[in-house]
Amino acid sequence: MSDSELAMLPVFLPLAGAALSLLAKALHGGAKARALEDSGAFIGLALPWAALAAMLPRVLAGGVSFTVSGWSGAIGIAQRFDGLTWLVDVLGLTGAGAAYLYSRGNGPKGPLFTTVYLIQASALAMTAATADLFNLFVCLEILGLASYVLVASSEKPGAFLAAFSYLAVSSAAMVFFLFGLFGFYRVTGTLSYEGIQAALVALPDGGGAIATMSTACLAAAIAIRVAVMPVYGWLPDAHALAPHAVSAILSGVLIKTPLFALGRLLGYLPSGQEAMALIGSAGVVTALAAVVVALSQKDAKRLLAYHSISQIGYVVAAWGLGAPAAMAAAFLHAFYHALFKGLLFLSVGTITDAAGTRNVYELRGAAGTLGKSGDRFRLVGVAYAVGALSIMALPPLNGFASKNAIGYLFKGGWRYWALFAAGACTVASFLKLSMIFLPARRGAPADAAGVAGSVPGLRIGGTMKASMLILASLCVATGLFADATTAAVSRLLGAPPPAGGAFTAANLLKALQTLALGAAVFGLAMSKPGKRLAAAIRGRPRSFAGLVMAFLGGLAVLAAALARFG
Amino acid sequence: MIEAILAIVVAASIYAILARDLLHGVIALSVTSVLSASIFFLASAPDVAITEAAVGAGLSTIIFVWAIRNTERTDRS
Amino acid sequence: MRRGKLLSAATGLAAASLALAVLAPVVMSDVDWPTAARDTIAADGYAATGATNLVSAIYLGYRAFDTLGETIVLLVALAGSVALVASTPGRPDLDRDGGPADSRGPGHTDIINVIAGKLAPIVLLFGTYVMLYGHTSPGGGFQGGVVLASGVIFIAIGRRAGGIGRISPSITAFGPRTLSVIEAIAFATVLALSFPGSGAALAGLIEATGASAGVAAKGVAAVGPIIALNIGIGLKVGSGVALLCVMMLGGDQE
Amino acid sequence: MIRRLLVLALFGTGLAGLVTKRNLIKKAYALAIMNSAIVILFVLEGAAIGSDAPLLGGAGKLFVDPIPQALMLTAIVVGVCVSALALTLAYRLYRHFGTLDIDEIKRRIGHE
Repeated sequence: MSDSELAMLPVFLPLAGAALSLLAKALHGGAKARALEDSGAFIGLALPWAALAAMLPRVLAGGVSFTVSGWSGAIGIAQRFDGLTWLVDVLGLTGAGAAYLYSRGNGPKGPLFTTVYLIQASALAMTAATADLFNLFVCLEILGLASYVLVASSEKPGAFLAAFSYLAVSSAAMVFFLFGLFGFYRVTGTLSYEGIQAALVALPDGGGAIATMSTACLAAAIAIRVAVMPVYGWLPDAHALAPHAVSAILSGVLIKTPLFALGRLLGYLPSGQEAMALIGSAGVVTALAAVVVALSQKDAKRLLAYHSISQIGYVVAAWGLGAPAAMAAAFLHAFYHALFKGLLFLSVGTITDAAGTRNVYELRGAAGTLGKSGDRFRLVGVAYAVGALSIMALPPLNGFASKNAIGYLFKGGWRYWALFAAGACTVASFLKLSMIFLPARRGAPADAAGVAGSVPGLRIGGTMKASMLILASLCVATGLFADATTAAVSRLLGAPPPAGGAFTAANLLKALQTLALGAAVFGLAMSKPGKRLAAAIRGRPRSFAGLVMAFLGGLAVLAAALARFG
Repeated sequence: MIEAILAIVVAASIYAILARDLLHGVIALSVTSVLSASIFFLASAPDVAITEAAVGAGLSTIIFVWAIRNTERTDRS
Repeated sequence: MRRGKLLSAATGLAAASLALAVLAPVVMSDVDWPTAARDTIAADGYAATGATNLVSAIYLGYRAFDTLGETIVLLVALAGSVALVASTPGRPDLDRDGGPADSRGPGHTDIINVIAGKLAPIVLLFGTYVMLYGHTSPGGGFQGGVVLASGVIFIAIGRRAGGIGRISPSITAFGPRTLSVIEAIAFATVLALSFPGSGAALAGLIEATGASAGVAAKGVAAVGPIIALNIGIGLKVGSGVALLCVMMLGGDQE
Repeated sequence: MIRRLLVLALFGTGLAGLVTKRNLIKKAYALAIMNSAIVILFVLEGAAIGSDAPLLGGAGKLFVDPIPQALMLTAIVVGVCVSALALTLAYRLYRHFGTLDIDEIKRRIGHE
């Protein structure tokens, strides 16, 4: 098998799995259908690992560039399989595999879900490798449509609206994407990143206003998928109301792959650096603003969803610097976030299902609830603890390493302090969420909500525990061996090996400071005025028109800023 | 010629957005699809024309009509 | 009320002007449209793909990977829509009070249904033609598939008029179940044909069998993958769209 | 020139409709209109460099650019997929809430 065929396997294997699963759907049940669906899932989610392993030596040797099926480069679809592609594929497969395992226990089930899920896994690999503008459009549309269907599969009315809003705003954005594509095609006559770059360099004005505005259109349209401020508004509902396994993959993987695809694209465009820097600054603001909103939430999963926005803000902030070392830090945090946020969504989702309520202020005695639902060793509770400690960036877990690596990039600037404050608020927010493990209040109405006796029939099965166990051990392992992981990622991205280790005295001291400040913020948030403020933040008006206007405003600001630079 | 058809397309689209009766809106939309198809034909794009006719005027009209039949016909907002 | 209207109009105007401010430089510029890609395809497209329809040469040759993606988008959207509608709690039996054919009262219905039933084979034949000849004339798998789907719908409508007896039984076998099996197999075919190298392998195969049969199959061999893709896409799209429409007409209970 | 302005007007109509109309089906109309604007733009601009449809056969033909046409085939299909999914979602929302008004639905979800 040639390099280019091997490089396409992470895309085609999940599709082959999806085809099997589709056949299983056509058979309408039965043992044969079940076997087909299972083998489809195995082919789609397990076999790509073998392809990635086989690609590793080629990636380390500098990666491969090719056009699909070897068509001429001018018109064919260019692909690039390098260290970044490889890493993003690893991120996608880890998140997708673990979440799928969980779905076998706690839904959604059925061959249609498996089909769409595998298609999404395939589209993630496509997005990671593409180096062609129109192909990127197709990838994003597949990712989008699969997400709308998966979000809606929870059958909650709110999820339908969330899926509709997400669909409408991102489809509108994709039309802008096509306008951007139109701009580049008309100036350069090609769609491959390299071709566009070469043609723009040859032009006297580097493409002029068309290139600038087109860059803005492309970047803004992809930024919606990443949910960076100000275009984050669709995310909380979609991620909070989706089935837990889908929330895990949406938050863990789906908001990151487009970001790295955007990074690859902007690397080829004349005003790409400026666009990345601007989006990176927006990321810092996102990290801080979203965590404040998260702190005010009462719905456990919505709280986690806002944390996803906040954490992607960290990733975007580092990504915006553009240098390989910054990209390595961004990827590390993206990867670790996929692990611990996946873990959090799955564990908190399990607990809220078992308890029958999602209200953080009411749910108490979570450990007892877990015991009643068949989790004798409170594995789900342990999993939650690992996830929460990771996102709070406490040693020796992985979040500690990646947040410090990002903080190191911004040493001394306003961004450093903004991210530090965001870290403290994260601690506060998870202290608040952890209150669900407090013993049940005596005689409180929470008892009636199911904590004491009437547990709705959720059985915590083996696959659910296994998926959480995998994610939790990965969190611990990547945390303990943080320096080795960082070195490996840096090597794959062509970054110089980082100077110091993760576990320095300064970093440990910083973690203590964050913890202390976070506890103080937690105290404030749980006070009477704090709760009133939280209710005010929760109840702020949000409308669909606002969503679109935020996108247009962001687009206009980006365009204006780029025009000033250019 | 193309300009004139395009102008009708724009007018029909505005009507589709503004019409209180959603069914009238769908009819206006399928008119825009047929007219777009003729624009594509005039612009030497027969493939796009056929697709637009089959998909825009055919398939999507069916789906829109189905949706309106199963919800409500008037835009009350 | 009035103020709400005014506010809404202002929002719409603001949205449109923000967008147009960004898009105007892109759309209104007078840069000449590039010709290099067109010239390349006009010169090499036929030799490389065997298709005289250059749009097909791109759509199913040079950029067939995009077309695979498009097929997937369609698969997800249609399957997702069908699942969403089918899982509606307390859905009324649309077979009785829905469906376009029943809306004009009993008298008309019968005639329209019968005509639809009789037309079905012709529509299916036309769809097949559009599907098969995409490499030389406008059209192709996708457009043919949509026409095929309407043929299947005509059958469904015709069947309503009086059951299986009125059209050939072999065609009326297109129930939702058969359609899903066709859809799955066609999708697998499109997938297999899209994998890098499989097109060349197929062309080689056609050439080899042609040579062993003593026929010079050079032209057929080159265009073979495109025709095969057109058939696969046509069946995939046709069955997928037909499934959605059959379901919308309320025929998913069988 | 006039064509381009008309395309922009078409796009603006769709976008304004998407923002201002609260009816879910109207929003689907708006998305369809926006999509058709970009399709028309690509095809018309790509036709500027030739006069013949990109079908080989016969000599001395000056073809239009076939690439935008191939791309737009995909864009049209994606557009109808988006419409289909949007409408089924609207249908499910209507079945549950009895209205197609997005603000009203949002308000009711907030109360649940």
